[in-house]
Amino acid sequence: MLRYLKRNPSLAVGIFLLAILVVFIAVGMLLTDPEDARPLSVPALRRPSWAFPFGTDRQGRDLFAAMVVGTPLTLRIGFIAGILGVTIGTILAFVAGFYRGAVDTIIRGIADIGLTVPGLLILIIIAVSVRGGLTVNQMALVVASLAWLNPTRTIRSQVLTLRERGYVEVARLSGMNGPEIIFFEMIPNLLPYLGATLVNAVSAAILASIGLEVLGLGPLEAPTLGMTLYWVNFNAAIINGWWWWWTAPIAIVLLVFLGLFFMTVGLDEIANPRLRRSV
Amino acid sequence: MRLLYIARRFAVFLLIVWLAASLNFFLPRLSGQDPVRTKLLAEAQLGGYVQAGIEDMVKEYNQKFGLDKPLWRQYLTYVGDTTRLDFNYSISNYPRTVRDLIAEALPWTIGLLGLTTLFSFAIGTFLGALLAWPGAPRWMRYVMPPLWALHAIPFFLLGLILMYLFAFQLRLLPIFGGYSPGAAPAFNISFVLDVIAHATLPALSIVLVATGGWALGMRGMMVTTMGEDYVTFAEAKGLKVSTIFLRYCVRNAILPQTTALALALGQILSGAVLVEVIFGYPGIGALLFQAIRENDHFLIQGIVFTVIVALGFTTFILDVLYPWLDPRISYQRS
Amino acid sequence: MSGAALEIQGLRVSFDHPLGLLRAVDDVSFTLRPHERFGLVGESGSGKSTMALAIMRMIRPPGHIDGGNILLGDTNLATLSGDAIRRARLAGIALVPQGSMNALNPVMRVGAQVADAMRDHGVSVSARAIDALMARVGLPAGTAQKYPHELSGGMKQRVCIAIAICLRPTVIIADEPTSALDVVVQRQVMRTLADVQQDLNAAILLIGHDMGLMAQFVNRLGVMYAGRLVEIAPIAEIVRKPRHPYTEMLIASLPSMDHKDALRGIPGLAPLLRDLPSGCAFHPRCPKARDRCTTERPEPRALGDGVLAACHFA
Amino acid sequence: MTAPLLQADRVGRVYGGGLLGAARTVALDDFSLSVGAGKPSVTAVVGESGSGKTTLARLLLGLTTPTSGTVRYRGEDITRLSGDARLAYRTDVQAIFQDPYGVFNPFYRVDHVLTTPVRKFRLASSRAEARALIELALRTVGLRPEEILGRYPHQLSGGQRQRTMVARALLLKPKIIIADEPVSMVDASLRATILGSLRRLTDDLGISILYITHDLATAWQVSDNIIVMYRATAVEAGQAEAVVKAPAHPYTRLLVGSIPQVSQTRDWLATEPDLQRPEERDAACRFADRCRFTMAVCHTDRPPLSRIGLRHAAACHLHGQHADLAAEDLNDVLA
Repeated sequence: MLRYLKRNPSLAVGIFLLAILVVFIAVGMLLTDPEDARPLSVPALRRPSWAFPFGTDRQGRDLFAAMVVGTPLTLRIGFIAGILGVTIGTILAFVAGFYRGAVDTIIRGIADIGLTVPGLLILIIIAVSVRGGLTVNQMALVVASLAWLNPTRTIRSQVLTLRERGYVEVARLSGMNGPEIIFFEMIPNLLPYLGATLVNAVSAAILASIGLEVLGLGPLEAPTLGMTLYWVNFNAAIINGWWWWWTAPIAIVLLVFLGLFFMTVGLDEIANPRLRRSV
Repeated sequence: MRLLYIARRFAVFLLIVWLAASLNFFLPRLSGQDPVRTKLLAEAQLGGYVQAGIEDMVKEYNQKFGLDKPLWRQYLTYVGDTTRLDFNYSISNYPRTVRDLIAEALPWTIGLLGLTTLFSFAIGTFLGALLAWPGAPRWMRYVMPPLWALHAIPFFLLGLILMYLFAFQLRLLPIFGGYSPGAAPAFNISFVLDVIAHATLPALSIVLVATGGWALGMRGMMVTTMGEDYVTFAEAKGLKVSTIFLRYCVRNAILPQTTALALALGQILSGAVLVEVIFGYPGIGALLFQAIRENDHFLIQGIVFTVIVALGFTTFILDVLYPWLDPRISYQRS
Repeated sequence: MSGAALEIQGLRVSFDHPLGLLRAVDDVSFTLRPHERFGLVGESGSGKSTMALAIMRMIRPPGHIDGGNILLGDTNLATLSGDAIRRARLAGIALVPQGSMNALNPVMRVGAQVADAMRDHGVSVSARAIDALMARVGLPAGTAQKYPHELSGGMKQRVCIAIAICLRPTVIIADEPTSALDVVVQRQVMRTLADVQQDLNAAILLIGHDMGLMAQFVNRLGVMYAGRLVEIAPIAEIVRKPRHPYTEMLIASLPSMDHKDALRGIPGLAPLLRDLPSGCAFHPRCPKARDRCTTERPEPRALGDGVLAACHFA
Repeated sequence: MTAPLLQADRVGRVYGGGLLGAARTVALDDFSLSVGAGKPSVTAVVGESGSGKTTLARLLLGLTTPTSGTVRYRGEDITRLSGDARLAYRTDVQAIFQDPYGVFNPFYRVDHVLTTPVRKFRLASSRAEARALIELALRTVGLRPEEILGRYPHQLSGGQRQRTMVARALLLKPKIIIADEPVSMVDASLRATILGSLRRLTDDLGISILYITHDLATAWQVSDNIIVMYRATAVEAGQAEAVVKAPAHPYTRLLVGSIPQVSQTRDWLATEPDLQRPEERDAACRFADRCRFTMAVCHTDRPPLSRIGLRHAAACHLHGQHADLAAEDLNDVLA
């Protein structure tokens, strides 16, 4: 495995960054009491110190505890929505790309139109309509409702190219039916591509969820990364000079996105070796 | 054949308009009752000097979307109003209508978004093309990695960082708003400069992120194009390096890049909304944020509809221009 | 310089490969006389297409030219550098691409693809001149305004010929110009190539694998095997009495239309450049092979009547 | 008499022309042929690209559906076969494809393409028996199993891959093999060996072969009958000797004359130029725009198939005096 990573630096960097995140959360779980992430549990607006490594915010939350509790929540939203999105996307992509016909035109039409519409606005309309704000799991489902659009479109184009390959027709002549051809002949060749699409979907889902939260449409009581940034903006932390309030969430969000980005680039290189030639 | 292609693309645009109106109508009603009604009734009990106007609105709203009316009639009325751009009054800014508010905010967003997208697309595509070219200057190698890394982070995040560095610490640029408070909006030099100063940080946070994305996309396309037979033959024809680079490689690699632009508009806009929110930039995004905070459903639906239609129209224009870029398109079924 | 249109002296081209250096063209020499049609025949992997690219100085890494001279008239292309090579291409020596390649820029009218070639060589050209050029290669009026996807395979190949002759080069290299074209279209394209050669008084280097086509088109033929020229002779000699066993078997394996004999292929596998057989590379598949062939590599020997063969027992 | 094993019954296929108005191309037009009837034989279907020969192969293999007419296996429409009948159809009708590089899934070793049919058609009860079957098939096509099995596709030469595909077809002991341009992407030296092994399948194992090719020379060398296709229709058919040595249809003559031969006489280039009269492109006879003998009747009605010899037919008004041959009876002129 290590030898493999050496040949693919981007993937290695990506995994390394996410590993840092996991270590941070694990260590954090041990060191701090998750209850401190709730408002009014610690003195407000303290600068980072030994007692409060990331400082405290205006509502009396220990930002270190908030990050340790909040980050897994944001990641959970991203992974649930991402995995749901790619699973639905893959199924639709294969149904459309392999079986073609009317269903293909419909699915392709919906995906193409869906992608020209800004996702955040649709999510806003949904979130605003739900009484009393969303819980973390509801947020994941809301984001997942649009997360399947991009995977459907990209995986479908891959299925179309694979479908014309000679070995698919040979498989048909060897007695394999549709689903068997998809699982045993097509998917194995698509794995690196599916991996890249999944990481992309997770990254897009996290971005969407943070977007909603910064607009104040997230789970108000949960200290997720997005909600923390909402309170930063709400309390104009930057103008008031409370720099520690926003540096922690931004550093973690950067870590998440950079990690996922390098993983996508790495997986893309496996799926499309020609890209590696000139980097 | 070309007219048929344009007609088909326009049909897709009309579909998007209908879709936008339908989403605005059905999504809020998914959770059983009509949030707009509850908001209006709550507003009516508040009282206050705008009392009379709110009651008219409630009466008119019930008349159009009352419980006695069947859903499909309400839907038809709603789509009728929406396509005539009549989004009713803004609940939180009564008596101003949603249409006026949007009309005021839209130019700001078009200015910010239009310029930054075109700029980052042009620079990104150019950088990406150069980077894939073996003859590219050495220093290019070192410009790209930071742009790539920047591409991974959301616009507004970079916005926050830039705001802290340049506005708060160095006080080089204004920290908030579209123009200095108190400045009278007029087309004179000082006001324009003031606007540019305020728009610099939001624009920078979009351009620095988007450029890397376009560069990455273009480089991939160039790598594929440079392997094509017609590039090898162009070389055998003894064409100048610049001719091969521009008229054979870039000219072909730009096609999928333009399609990517059409598809990315939605995502760019979503990001720009958040940039406007954190910079208080008086565009559609900030207006939307204020509408969400005030739970002003008419304003929210008005903005969502307008933006979707505007993007749908932009995509339509790009689709219509595409055959001019790629002569093969108008002949095949796209 | 004996007034040869093109003279190749000891050309060597190799490719860096993880398993070591692959010598795709190994010390090849031949002369192309003015107004002559010289054929280069060989199977895939014999190095014939690499030859074409090497002569045009278009070998890209991981490939590189290790040695030898490429004399076009009195200029040595092997030592030319920078813009000089570019200017020599098309003006001095032109390439007609493979029939199966989409060698034309899909988003540019074909007429413009002739004009830009001439313009980049400092020759201004009028639309009328381009139409005349198109007519000369048998293309109907108005073709210049068309895009490649609007033309048939045969027509696209004629456009490439028009491009190749637009600067009246002294040598035209045609690398499998009719691959993937139907046999009827193939003859039309080859006749066009012959006609334009007449007008230009140019020499043609035809690279391919179809012995029948070679027999009907070229004046002299070189046979390539595993990167080396194993036989060079006037075509009549080769058809009458092939000297090298490989040439003989190559001719025998071509299905003839006259007599229905048992189809005779060449046993064994084409050699892999990374582990070439010792001595003569053809010995594992050669019916006349003796132990001398496995150790001593035969150098080309003159056998009279302009015939050269690299075989101990030719 | 019993229904033929595999039959194309007035089959037609049209591409495009959908509601979005794409260009409408007729790939195959009202074509009938029975394969595997009577003595095992090799029938070549020769034509330029776009003549419909590959479309015919894909229709007979059930890989594309006809827009008109039906393809029948033992008299039954193949699109309605199910269960055992479908399995029987698949075992009886097998194929060899053109591109030796595309037919192997790069993810698996070469064995996968051989073990799959054995598993799916339950050809062996144990692994050992399966292995033996596979090794026998490989040896039949002149390959040494230890050189092939366990390797990945990219480790084999084009010729080895193509012969492995022939072995794959043999595993199912088919009655018909449809070979679509099996040797066009293989070197000349190996072409003869593979074609020879195809011929032996018919002579030794009694398998009828439909040999789809653009190369009339290999068609003549290998097959008993030849059908010449031109723009989606059959213009000439019959016993190989007759079609090549005494071509009746002007297009077949043009085809025979265009093949460059290794011979002393060098007349190939000298023959008169091929005519092109685009304005006559949609005449009733599809060859009218390139034919030297175009008559008025060629523009108005479509030339019927007429029987010129015992086993030789052509669709051309030049032979109008001969008795007409209904499209479905194409087989009467084939061995």
